[in-house]
Amino acid sequence: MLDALRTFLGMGGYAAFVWPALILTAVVLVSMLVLSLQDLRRAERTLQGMEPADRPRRRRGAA
Amino acid sequence: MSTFWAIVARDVRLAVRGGTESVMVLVFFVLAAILFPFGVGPEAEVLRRIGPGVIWVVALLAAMMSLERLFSADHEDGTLDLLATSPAPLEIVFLAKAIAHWLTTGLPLLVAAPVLGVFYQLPGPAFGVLLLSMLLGTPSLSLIGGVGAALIVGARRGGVLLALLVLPLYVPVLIFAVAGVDAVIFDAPVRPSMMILAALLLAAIPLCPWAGGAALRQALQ
Amino acid sequence: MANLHRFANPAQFQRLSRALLPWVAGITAILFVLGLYFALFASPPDYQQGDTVRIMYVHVPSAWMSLFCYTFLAVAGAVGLIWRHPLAFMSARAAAPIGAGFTFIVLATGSLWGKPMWGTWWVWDARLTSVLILFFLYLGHIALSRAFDDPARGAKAAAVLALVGAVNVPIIKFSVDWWNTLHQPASVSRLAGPAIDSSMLPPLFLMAFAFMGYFFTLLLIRIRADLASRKVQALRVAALAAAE
Amino acid sequence: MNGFEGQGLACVRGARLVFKQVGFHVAPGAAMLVAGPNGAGKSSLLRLMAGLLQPIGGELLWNGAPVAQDPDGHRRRISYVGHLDALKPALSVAENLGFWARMDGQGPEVVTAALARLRIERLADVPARLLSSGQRRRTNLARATMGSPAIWLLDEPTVGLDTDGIAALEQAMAAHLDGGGIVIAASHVQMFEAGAHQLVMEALKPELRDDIW
Repeated sequence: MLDALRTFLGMGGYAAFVWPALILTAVVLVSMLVLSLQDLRRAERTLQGMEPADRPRRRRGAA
Repeated sequence: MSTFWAIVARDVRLAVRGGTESVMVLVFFVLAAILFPFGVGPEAEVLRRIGPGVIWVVALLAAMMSLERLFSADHEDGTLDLLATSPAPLEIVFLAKAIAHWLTTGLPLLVAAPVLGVFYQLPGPAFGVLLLSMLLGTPSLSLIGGVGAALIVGARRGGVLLALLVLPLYVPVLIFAVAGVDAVIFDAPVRPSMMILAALLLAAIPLCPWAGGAALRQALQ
Repeated sequence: MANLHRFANPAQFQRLSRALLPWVAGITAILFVLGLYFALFASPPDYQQGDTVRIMYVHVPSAWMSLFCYTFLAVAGAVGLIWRHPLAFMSARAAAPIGAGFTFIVLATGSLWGKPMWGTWWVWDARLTSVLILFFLYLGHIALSRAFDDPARGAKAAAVLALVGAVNVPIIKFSVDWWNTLHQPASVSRLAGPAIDSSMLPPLFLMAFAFMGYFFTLLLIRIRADLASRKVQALRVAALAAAE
Repeated sequence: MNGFEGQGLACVRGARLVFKQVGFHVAPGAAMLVAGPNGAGKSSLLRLMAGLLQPIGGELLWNGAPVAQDPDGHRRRISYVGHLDALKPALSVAENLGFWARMDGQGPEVVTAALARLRIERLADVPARLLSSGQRRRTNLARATMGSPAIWLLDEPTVGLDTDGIAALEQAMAAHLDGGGIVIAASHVQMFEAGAHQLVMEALKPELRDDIW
């Protein structure tokens, strides 16, 4: 089982290029996703804090 | 059409009376071009090999340098509002400003190009094609660059932004212009690249005013 | 002229996106799992390029996506300019960074693919060079849309730029191809993609659809975030006015 | 109805609703003062009338016909004076006005008449950079009176003018009205005699709309 894993990771000798390419793609995609989700959560939490607008004193202060 | 020539005449008069603008562009063009031999060495065959490319890249940067104020100056003193309410549509106003920019910036580059041709040891026939490529190419630089100038009206730090917007769009003009001059140096056919360069100009003449007019309309809001 | 009642209804979009998002995200996740399984385990290495072909399963779909995103940008910008539709502008502003991300992936994986094949990190191949210029078109679009104090003004200027860019992309591609054949050094063979035989198609298309799903998931998230932050601004302005 | 008319006009600038449901009608030979507090959208309304801004709602009519259908014709018909004076410092007053005259395809005689109308003939050869703000204002007003535009759109025309300047402006406006022209001015100064038509705009609560761009 171990050597099957090792051959797989070896990528026919090109491990030094295949894995960085895949990892880099994952890093770019995941970081864009995480950043966007953070923006969304921050904006919507601020929004909940402000709505309904007619009771401003309940506002927990803008971000 | 009197509007068109009125704008061109006024801009040229302003440039002449303002004086320094087109002279500075010309000085930058020559100065930047003569820096390269200090970098790559003075060997004739090296200079001849990179000559057309360097001359054209520097010409392109020089033409772009004076574009930032093309519409921003008029926007700031209220002239753009009046130009927008003048009888001629914004597209004609844009075309006139772009042609005026070419006359005051593009054309002077043609005067200096042969001097640089000498610095770069270009062979005899290359001078004619270099001038032809600049004659066909620099108007496109003014038209495409004019769209960039119209887009950055009212933007923060317009200068740097203009370069980022316009340089990628300059690539086709650069490729075909230099291809023509290289062709004559390496006895390859010159006609194809010059024809395409002319085609790019013919495409730019209607398309750039259309885009530039739309961009200026946004600036008036 | 768009008159008052024909406005886009952001609240309606909020409800729509809230319902749609989990489905789109779910489908994307499934596609990714399937795609990676096929790409890494179930398909054989290429007889010529060995396992480096697995880079292609990421490189080629992101190249398709970089072009798709720019087309999306141009269409959204055109719709925004013609019908003054705020959601069109917001989707363009949301799509630009995603497109830039994909274009960056194309360049990075392209160079990682080129190194084992040609021994250099960058090959001035016609396609890679065109993608490099496309990357700067994206940066120009993003920079222009953020260069104005008023986001609406930035979005409209960027929309015009996207249209100009869309007209120029084929011209740039054509001129770079011409330039490439002109300066074709004999040694570097064209970066021809490997002969795509049938076993490579499933992972390729699965990954392409996974990327497409990812694009729409992120688009919905970013538009909702944009809408929410603009609503916060609107409420702040209203609160200021009420306080006067 | 002939003359210049606006129905249910709404204007958005930078996603901010500036005004809505604004209507007016000015018959040929009549004048209208646009009044209202700061931020009520007086300047925006004038820019909208000049065709610099597109209304988000409602429409403008000239002699009953929608203006949007004939933008070139409308531009020929209006003459706009904004807050800025659009003078190139390097050019003299006569050269500045000469440029705008040529823009309408007219000759230098129109320039001399305009300078006389605003009583600034002596400034003709003075470079614009040497002018005071009042003189710049009068030069800009002189430009607006050139040619035969039917509608004058003047945004705060009296700002910076001395009494002689205001007298010259009133005389020019009176002549224009007698000739069947229309004058619409945004100002805090009661420029026209008491009976003149007035449009008072009220400042909308600043409202950032996220459904209009």
